[in-house]
This record gives sequence, structure tokens and C-alpha cells, in this order.
Amino acid sequence: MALLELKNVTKEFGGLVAVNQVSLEIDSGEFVGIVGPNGSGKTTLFNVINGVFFPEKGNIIFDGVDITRLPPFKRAPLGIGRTFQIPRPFSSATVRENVAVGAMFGTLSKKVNVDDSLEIADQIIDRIGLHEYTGKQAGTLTPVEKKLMEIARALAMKPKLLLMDEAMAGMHPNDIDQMVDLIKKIALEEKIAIVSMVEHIMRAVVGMVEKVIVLHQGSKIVDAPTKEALEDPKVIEVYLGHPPEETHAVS
Amino acid sequence: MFFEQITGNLIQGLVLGSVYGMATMGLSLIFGVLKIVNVGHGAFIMVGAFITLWLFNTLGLSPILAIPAAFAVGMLLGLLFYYTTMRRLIKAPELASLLATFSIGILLEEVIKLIFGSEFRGYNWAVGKLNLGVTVLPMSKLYACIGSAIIALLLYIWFNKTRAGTAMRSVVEDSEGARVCGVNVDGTYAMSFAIGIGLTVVSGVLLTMFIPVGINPYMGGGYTLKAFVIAVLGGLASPYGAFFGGLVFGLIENGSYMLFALIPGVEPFALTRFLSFVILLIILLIRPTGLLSTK
Amino acid sequence: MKKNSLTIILSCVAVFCFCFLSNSFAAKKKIVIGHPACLSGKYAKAGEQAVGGIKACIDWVNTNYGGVTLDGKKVPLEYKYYDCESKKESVTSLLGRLITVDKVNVVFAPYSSGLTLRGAPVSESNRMLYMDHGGANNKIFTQGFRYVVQTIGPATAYHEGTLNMIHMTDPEAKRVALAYEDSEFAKMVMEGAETHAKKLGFEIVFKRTYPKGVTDLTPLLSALKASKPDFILGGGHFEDGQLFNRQMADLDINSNALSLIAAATLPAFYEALTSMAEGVMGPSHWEYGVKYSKSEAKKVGMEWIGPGQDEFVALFKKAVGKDTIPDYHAAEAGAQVLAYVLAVEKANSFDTDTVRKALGDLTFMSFYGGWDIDDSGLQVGHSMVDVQWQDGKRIIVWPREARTGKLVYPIPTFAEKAKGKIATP
Amino acid sequence: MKTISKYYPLLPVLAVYFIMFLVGKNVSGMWQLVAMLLFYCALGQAFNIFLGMTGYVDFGYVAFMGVGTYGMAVTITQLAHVEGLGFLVITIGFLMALLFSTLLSLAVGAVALRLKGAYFAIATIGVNEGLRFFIEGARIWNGSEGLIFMAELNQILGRKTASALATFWADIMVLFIAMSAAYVTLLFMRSKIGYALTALREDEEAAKVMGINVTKYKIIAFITSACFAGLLGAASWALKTPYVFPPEVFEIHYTIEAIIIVLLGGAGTLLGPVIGGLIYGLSKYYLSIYMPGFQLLIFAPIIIVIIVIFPEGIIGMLKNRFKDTSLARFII
Repeated sequence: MALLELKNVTKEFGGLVAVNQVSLEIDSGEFVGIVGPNGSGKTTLFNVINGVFFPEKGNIIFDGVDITRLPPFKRAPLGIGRTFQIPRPFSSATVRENVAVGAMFGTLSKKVNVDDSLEIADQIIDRIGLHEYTGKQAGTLTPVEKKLMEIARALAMKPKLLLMDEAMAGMHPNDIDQMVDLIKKIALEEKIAIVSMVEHIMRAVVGMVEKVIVLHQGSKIVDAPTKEALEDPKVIEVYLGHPPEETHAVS
Repeated sequence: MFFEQITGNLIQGLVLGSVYGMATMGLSLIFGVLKIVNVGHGAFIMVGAFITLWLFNTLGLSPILAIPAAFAVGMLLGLLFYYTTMRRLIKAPELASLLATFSIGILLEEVIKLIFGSEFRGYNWAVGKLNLGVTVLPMSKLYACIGSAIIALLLYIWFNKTRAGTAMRSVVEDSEGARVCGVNVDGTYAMSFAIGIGLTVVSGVLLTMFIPVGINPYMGGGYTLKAFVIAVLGGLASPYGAFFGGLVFGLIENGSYMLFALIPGVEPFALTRFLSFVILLIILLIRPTGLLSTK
Repeated sequence: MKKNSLTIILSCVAVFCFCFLSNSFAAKKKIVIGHPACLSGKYAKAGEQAVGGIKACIDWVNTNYGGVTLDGKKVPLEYKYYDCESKKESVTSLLGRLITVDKVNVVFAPYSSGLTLRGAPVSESNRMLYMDHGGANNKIFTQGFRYVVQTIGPATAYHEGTLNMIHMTDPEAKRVALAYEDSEFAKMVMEGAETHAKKLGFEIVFKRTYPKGVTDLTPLLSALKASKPDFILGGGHFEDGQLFNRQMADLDINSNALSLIAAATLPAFYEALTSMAEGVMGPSHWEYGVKYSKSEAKKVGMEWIGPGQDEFVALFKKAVGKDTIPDYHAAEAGAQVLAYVLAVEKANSFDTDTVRKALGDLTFMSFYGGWDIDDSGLQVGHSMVDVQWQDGKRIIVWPREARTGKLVYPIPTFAEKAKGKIATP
Repeated sequence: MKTISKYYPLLPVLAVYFIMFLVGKNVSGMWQLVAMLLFYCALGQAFNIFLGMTGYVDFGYVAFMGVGTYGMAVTITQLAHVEGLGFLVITIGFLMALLFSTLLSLAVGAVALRLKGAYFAIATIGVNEGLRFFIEGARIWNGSEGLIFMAELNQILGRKTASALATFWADIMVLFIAMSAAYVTLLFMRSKIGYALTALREDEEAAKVMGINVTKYKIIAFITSACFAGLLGAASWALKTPYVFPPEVFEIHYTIEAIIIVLLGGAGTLLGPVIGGLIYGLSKYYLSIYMPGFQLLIFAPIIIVIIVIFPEGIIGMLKNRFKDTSLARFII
């Protein structure tokens, strides 16, 4: 059984259809890339999956539970972690506290008290390699550090599924390689399925994901193993059919 | 009899409402562009009232001439407070800007008190009355109403037809987007704050044309609260929505009195106030963008 | 850097302790009046007047009267006042300081019934005489306070004189409209007016209130107009009284008489309204022009103390440093000084209980008029005067023995007044 | 050992209160000043639980003090004629204050807490003003005439006890309220609630995605803060001030004062409101003694300068300065 299943999910804003009849399946431990140009509905899809928006039509099933109408704070403990395109740390709290918040509220176990979650936070911070920043206020970190911290925060939730929104955008290629290795390692150890959303860094897509889902104007046009998908004429059309500036613009 | 009274009240309410609307446009403009609630709003209205009073009683100038003077003073005050204080608080949490504008209000009140004293003053601009049968309308009130409508119209034109106005509208919609499109956001902030304060000070002139007594350094408090309700009626961020919000508010305030008076054992006037706050809450819940917005 | 801030903190603590411990150890060679005055905040205007009135009368006692006679010696009066900002928290804290640090002999309450009530328990528990010149609420004196003594008259009596006067002037007038501010003080006045009006056989055709801080009275006044009253009583504070009169003019509502409490008697009222205020009346505790004098006191067989009216006005101007005529807030506060001085002399002591007893037995007349309290401390000996604007001047029209001119009744309509007609008898 | 060290930050707070108590008790003439300072500290601490920890600006906060005051006042006036109740009346009064403020906070919370930022601030102003006009307009609890109840207090407790209550024990109650508010603040900070509130204050949407039920935690902070306000109203505005007039207990200036205190000391810190309350109260007191009539003129620009230059408040600033020193564990 798939870990996450979307059945004909549609989300509209006013008259604008942001996500159109999307169905997809993601298996436990699978690495999936969601690719699509700016405005293709990727972020909306993420927001629908973790409950920031409710879809107008369709169902979302996670780990055998229908979560279509579940508010986000109830989905997270089921095992859905998330990072944001522009990092959203709890600025006044320290890195350690930020990560501890993930451990405290992001799991189903009610027994995780404050002390336990701080311990969990310490472990994860060590693993991610943020040790020297642990006492620093999250708002004072550099953008790359913030991204790492967000990943640590999401991992502290012990997710089964990790949604990463443009996690590698704006990073130096060397850092990207390092980070991909790190995330992959942890994900394999913890059996986390990763859905990474990317706009144009194809290198990272190739290096990391096993499967690619391509969105175009809210609809899914391709859902195939990475290599196959990249050679798909529809993908080539979506990417080359648009002027390069647009695909490089930050949404 | 009842019908006659209620018609009279509604006419009065409409005239009053136009001035109320005018007195809220500055608040809405500033909120729309800078996302700052000017809690010291009433103090700027008070400044306008004192400008009128001073020009009329000391120099003998008609309140109509006070309008441009008040606008100029308001623009200067706006620029002064923008560059010394507000500019640093745009990105700060609400708490800071709320407290800062409140303190600015207190500062203005105390300075005016130091200059003019805390006496309640008034002036008498005798320009006749208009008898409508159901009610009597002094011409000064009518001028205030017409003045408000003209200013609201001018603002509308300026907003929609000029370059600076368009820039301002784009900042209301999306300040980041406007920045990317090459709008001088900081300049627009300063301009909007100054114009917002200018409008508020002018509304002080019109309000004293409407009610030329009770002019005192602390007169603004009640108007601030009313302006909040009106601004919400018109959709907080929309200056000309605020104008129509004012009309609606004036009608409610004056119209509901007769209905509450039918309930025995209550104080109907206090209940009209209660009603306006109930309406405020209802609108905030069901339609925070205001009654008139299309969204 | 760290050292620096430590020093700052330490010095802050030091300053704090110093402030706490600083105590005045002045030797007792004078009698001190303490006063948490309202010099800022919502009662600033009344508070400034009161301070001026008190200063004027203390000046008179110390210079003209030579001081308070105690054991055959003349002891000067001293005045210690702070600004309570019209706030209850400040009232009690300043009261505590006045009683224990400054060791005053008597405390004058701040303006308003609320603030007076807030301070009362503190003065009671310190066995301190607490003289009330700005709290008119009758209920202050049913609370069982032992040391609260009133100089201002009770609120229920404010419109009694006006009703008596109209009853005698125009027996035909029957329909009275009451429109007061929705506040504890004005409601109490309204209650008193209603009871008295019914006693005199008037019919109350309109009885409504308007909220504090109102800026437009149109709906209320339209309803009032429809009730067709013979005369109108109302008001609450100064600002709404001004608005009341102005909007009556705007809506062209005319009646035979209009009396507004706490507003119509002040000069600023006419300054703001000019001709519209012609003929408008107001009850007052005191007005410039009342004919209380030493000879008047002799006539009715009462003891007299204090400056004459003109002397008081001159002293007041000197005290505030401005050329303004004092209003009743100043007069009642000033008269309170005189009451205290007399009581101390009678008791030949400044012990609180003894002075309180002497005050209970005291009746006298000053420029402010009669002064007498009942057992609870409520002022019963002072009668209010009614003032009417006639040709831009305040004429005292009631009571007969104090009046400086005749009542104009009915008053000209607003249309007539706009054309320049003035209210003259 | 670890459990004790958790409570270290309470030490400076309690120390300040203890010193205040000692000074008030032993230095003649200081008790009423200390009472005022305690009131401001308690007000700051109570408001900080909501304002400081959630970042939501409740402009109508004073309404909770208002209904608390009414809770006590109504109890006293209603039960005065029942003989032999004595201090039980005061206890019932506090319970009524708690009940009223809880009910109001539930109602307001359900409605207004869905709104954010300026909309929330305006809605809460509306609740406060609306409630006042409702009490006046519908003539509830005597309408604008209010309740005056020193006589009833004398009747219930006897003159001597009633007087001691109004001039001393009411202030002690305020002290207890202030200390309990400090304790609850620390408890919150050290528990999941504190982490959840910090998260939602910084970024509500991210907090939701982290699994935080933001509504639940906002309501917890809101009700707790409102209850302390209700108790404070009952103690300081009913027992210490034997009257209630609607315009005075719904006076918006008290909300502003509370905001100033919290911001001055440092929003969301434990020690901040205490220091803020002390500085605010003392400067008001001495300004009114040495410069009567000019407090506000001096105060307003100072507040503006503080907001612009030290947006984190005094304790916020100190916290950062002493971050890596041994003092750090005492200052939060």
C-alpha cells in the first residue's frame, strides 16, 4: 500500500485552478521529485498535502487514513514533515529550541516531554552538523544555515514523509551535494519518503530522486522514474517551450 | 410623527456620515499602504480642529480657508513623524507601531494643551440654516458634507489617474511586488503617511464645521474609536471604502436611536453605540475586507 | 561592557532605595493641607481651578488673617499638592505619601466622586480628615466613612432651585424634559430633579440620557423636540453641555427655559456659543457676583470668615498667574480651607477627631455662601445659585436673596437670537 | 537539582517583590506607593502571558479587569444582607471574578482569536467598548450609576476589617496575583505551552505545520491571562476601590499602560513586566510629585524613543547581553 495517495485532488482560488485533478502515489521510503516551472502548482500541492489548504475535490490518504479534511496540526504528528521555500524559523528561539518544537509536537507520542525533545534535538543537530549553532537565535542564521535547521526541525518530527520545498535553491553546488548525501543517508536509515520540489536544479533532481512527477499548469503531465521522465518529450516541451528567464525566476 | 422623526434622523445621519467617512480616509490609507493602525488618529483630528479655531477666532478666516492650511500642516506632521519614527517600525511587530502612534497622539495632545490650555472651545460661523421640514440643517453642516464628498472624489481621482496614486495602489496590493516592479516603496510609504495625516487633519476642519464646539486637546479619543468601526465597515485598507463606511455608520448611529427608544427601561443612546460595536465584530468575522469590497 | 551595565543597574537600585528612604523630617510649626490634585488627565480643568482656589484662600489666611490661632499663637498654613493624573492608582499612592511622609494635618480629596471614594478608605484607616470639594455623589455619605466631610453640595440638589424658580415664575408650565449625561453624577442630578419636579406637580414628558463623550446629539434632540416640553433641564459636564446648546440651535429647538448643569455657568460656554447661549441657565455652587458678604452674614446671624468676593478673585488671579475669573470649582475648594481653619480654631487642636467634631457643629458663611454639614458629613447648608446669560453677562437670578438681576422667561427663540435679540428682562 | 534549577529565573522576580514588600511594610508612607507598583507589576505580568507570549495585541484587555471588578462588586452588594458569611463573600467574589473573566475570554477568544494583527486589535477594542455601552445602555448592574459598596463591606466584615482590607490586604492579594502570574509564566515557558506559543508568535503557519494546535495554545494563554486580569480587577478595583463606574473600569488607557509596561521591560520575558512595572510606576510617581502636570508631555517622547531604540525592552536587552554568563539562568 502506498504511504501517500492523492485521488483526483483539485484546489481552486476564486476562478483559478491551481491544482487540477492530480492523482499520485508515493511509497514508503521513496524519493520523489516534483518538477514544474514557476506557477505550476507545486507549492499549492504541498499545501494541500499538509493541510494548509483543503482541496475542493478529491481525497488524500496517508498511511491508510483519509486526511482530506484534517487540519495541518493533526497531519504533522501522523508523519508529514515539511520545509519551506523561504525558510521560516521561529526567529527568537534558539536552533535547539526550534528543533525541539518539531520533536515535541510533530509526533503522535504524548510522552515526549520538554526534556526528551531537547535531547532529541541535540542528537539531530549533531547529525545535521549544526552543533556550533545550537545556542544561536534562529533569526540570526545565514539562509543556508536556516535551511539546514529547517531540515533538522522536520526530521525531529520523525516523519514518514518529508516535503521539501525548494530545499536546495540558492545553495552552492558543493553544499548541495553534501546535503543530498546527508539527507539521503538519514532518510534511508529512518525509512523516510522524501518529496522534493524543484524548479530548475535538474542536477539535484537526478542525484537524489528515484521518481519524477512533472506538473504543468496545475495538472500532472508525467509520473515516471527519473531517467525516463527527463527524456520525456512533454517535459522537454514544458522546459524548453518557456523562455529561460521565466524558469529561473524565483516564485 | 415617528416616520417624520426617523427621516429627519436619517438625513442628519447621512450628512454626519459623510464627515465621518472623510475622517476615516486617512486612517484607511495609512493602514492600506503601511499596514500600520494609527491609534493616535484622533489627535490629528484635534490638530485640525485647533487650526480652524485659531484661524477663525484669531485671524478671522473662514473655515474653508483652513482646509488647505490644515492639509499643509498635516503633510508636514506626517513627514516629520514618518522620518523620525514610523519608518523604523514598518517591519516591527504591531505592538511597536500601535504604541508609537498612540504616544505620538499623546505628545500632540500635551503640546496643544501647553499652548492652548485644556478649556473646551468653540466658534460661531453663522452662515444660515436650511429648513427641510422634517429637520433643520445648518449650512455649515452642509458645507462640511459637500467638502467631504469633494475631497473623497479628489482622492479617488488622484488614486486612479496619477502616477504616484498608482504606485500607492500597487503597494497596497503587494509591497514586494511593487518593489520588484521598480516602485520607490520607501518614498511611497512616506508620501502615503503624509497624505493620510494630511487628510486626517483636514477632517478635523470639517468636523468642527459640523460641530463647532467642544474643541479641546483630548477631543480626539472618541473619533479614533469611531474611525476604527468605520474603517472596518469600509474594509480597513480602502480609503474610499471608508468614505462609504462613514455614510453607513452615520445612518446606523442616527437611525437606530428611534428603534432602541421603543424598548422600555434602557438607555437608547448608549445602545446605539453598543450596536455599532456589534456590527464591527460581525463584519470582522464574516467579511474582514469590508462590506463594499467585491472579494 | 558587562561591568558597565552592572554599574548602571547598581546605580538604578541605589537611586531607587534613596527615593524610598528620603523622608522629610520637618519640625511642626505649621498646619499642612495635603491634596492629590488632578492637574492632568480628564479632570485637569477642574483640578487647576481647585488648586488656584485653595492657594488663594491659604494666601488670605496667612497674610490677611495672620494664620490659624492655636493656643493663642498664630500658626501659618501650608499647602502640599501633587498631581494624581485623574487616576485612582495615583490617588492612593500620593495620599499615602501625604499622610505619612509629608505628615499633613488634613487631606483635600481629588476631583470627582470616584476618585474621592478611592482615597476614602486610606484616609479613614489613617484617621485623617478627608474634605470633599469635588465629589457630589450623595452615596459617598451613606458608606459609613467617619472623616469625610463635604463642601460641594450633593448632586440631588442641583436642579431643585431651578424647578422652584420656574414653578413660581410660570405656574402654567407643566411639561418638563430631562436629558442628562449617562454618568453617575448626572444620573444622580436627574434623580433629584425628577423627584423634586414630581413634588412640585410637573409632568415629565421626556427622560433620556446620552453617553459620555458624545459628539452628536441629533437623534436624542429630535426625540426631545417631538415631546414638546415647556422647559428643558439637562447636561452633565462642560463639553456635552456646550454641544447640547449648540445642537439645539442647529435643530431649531426652542423652549421657555433651558438649564444645563456644569456647563452653562462657565465663561467658555458663552465664548464658544455667543448669542446662542443667551438666556441659557445653569445651577452653580458659586458664581462671580453672588452677594454673600460680611453684612449679609450679619443679617442672617451667621459667622463670617474669609476674603470678600473681589478679594478672592484677586488672590486667585495671583495664584494661577492668569487673568481669569475663578469658577465654582475654585470657590468650593477655597471655602473648604476656611471651614478647616475655623474648625481648628474652634477645637483649638488639629487632632482629627476633635476637628471633625468641630466641623460637625460648625455653621458659617464665606464668599462661597453658607456651610453646614449633617451627621454623615453631607453638605446641607449651602444652597445653589442659578445663573442666566443675559447680554453676554452671567446674571444670578436665583435664589431671590442672592440675585443680581431678574429672570428672563421665556427666553428668545434661536431664530430671534441669531438676529441679535438678547435676553433682557 | 535539575528541577530546582528550573526555577532559578523566579528568584530575581521574587526578590524584587520581597524587597518591595519589606520597603512598603517598614518605611513609613511607602505602603500605598508599593501598592501602586504592585498593581502595575501584576498588570504587566498578567498581560504578558498573552501579549508577550503570543504577540497578539489585545487592545481590549482592560475588559477582563472590568468584568472581574463587577464579579466582586456584584457579589458584595448581593450577599451583603446574608449574615455570617464574612470572608466567604470575598472568596465567592473572587470565584465570580474568575467565572466572569473566563466566560468573557471564551466568548472573545472564540470570535476574535481567528483574526490576526490589526484586525484582532480592533476587534478587541470593539469588545471592550461594546461591553461598556451594553452595561450602560441595558442598565445592567445599575448601569452608569455603578455600584458603591463600602457600606456593604463594612456590614459584611465589620468596619475595622473592611478598612484593613481596603488599605492593606487587597494589596497583599495583588502581590499574590503578581507572584502567581510570574509562576505561571515560568511554568508555561518551561513546558510545551511555552514552546508552542513562541512558535506561533514567530510564524503561525509554520507552527501549524509542525503539529502545533495553535488555536488551543492561543486560547490557553488568552484565558490564563484574562483570569489573572479578572482577579486583579476584583482585588485592586473592587476591594481597594469600593465602587465601580462603567467608564472607569473599561477605560482603554489601562490597556495602553499594560502594553507600555510589557514593552518597556521586554515582551515575553519573565522579569520584564516586573521591571517595566517598577520603572513605569516609579517614574509616574516622582514626575507627579516633582513636575505635577507635565508627566505625559515628558513620558510620550520617552516611550517613542524606547520603542525605536530598544524594541526588545530592558530585560530583552539584558538577556542578550548576559547570554553566555552565569547570570543567564536568572534572567529570562
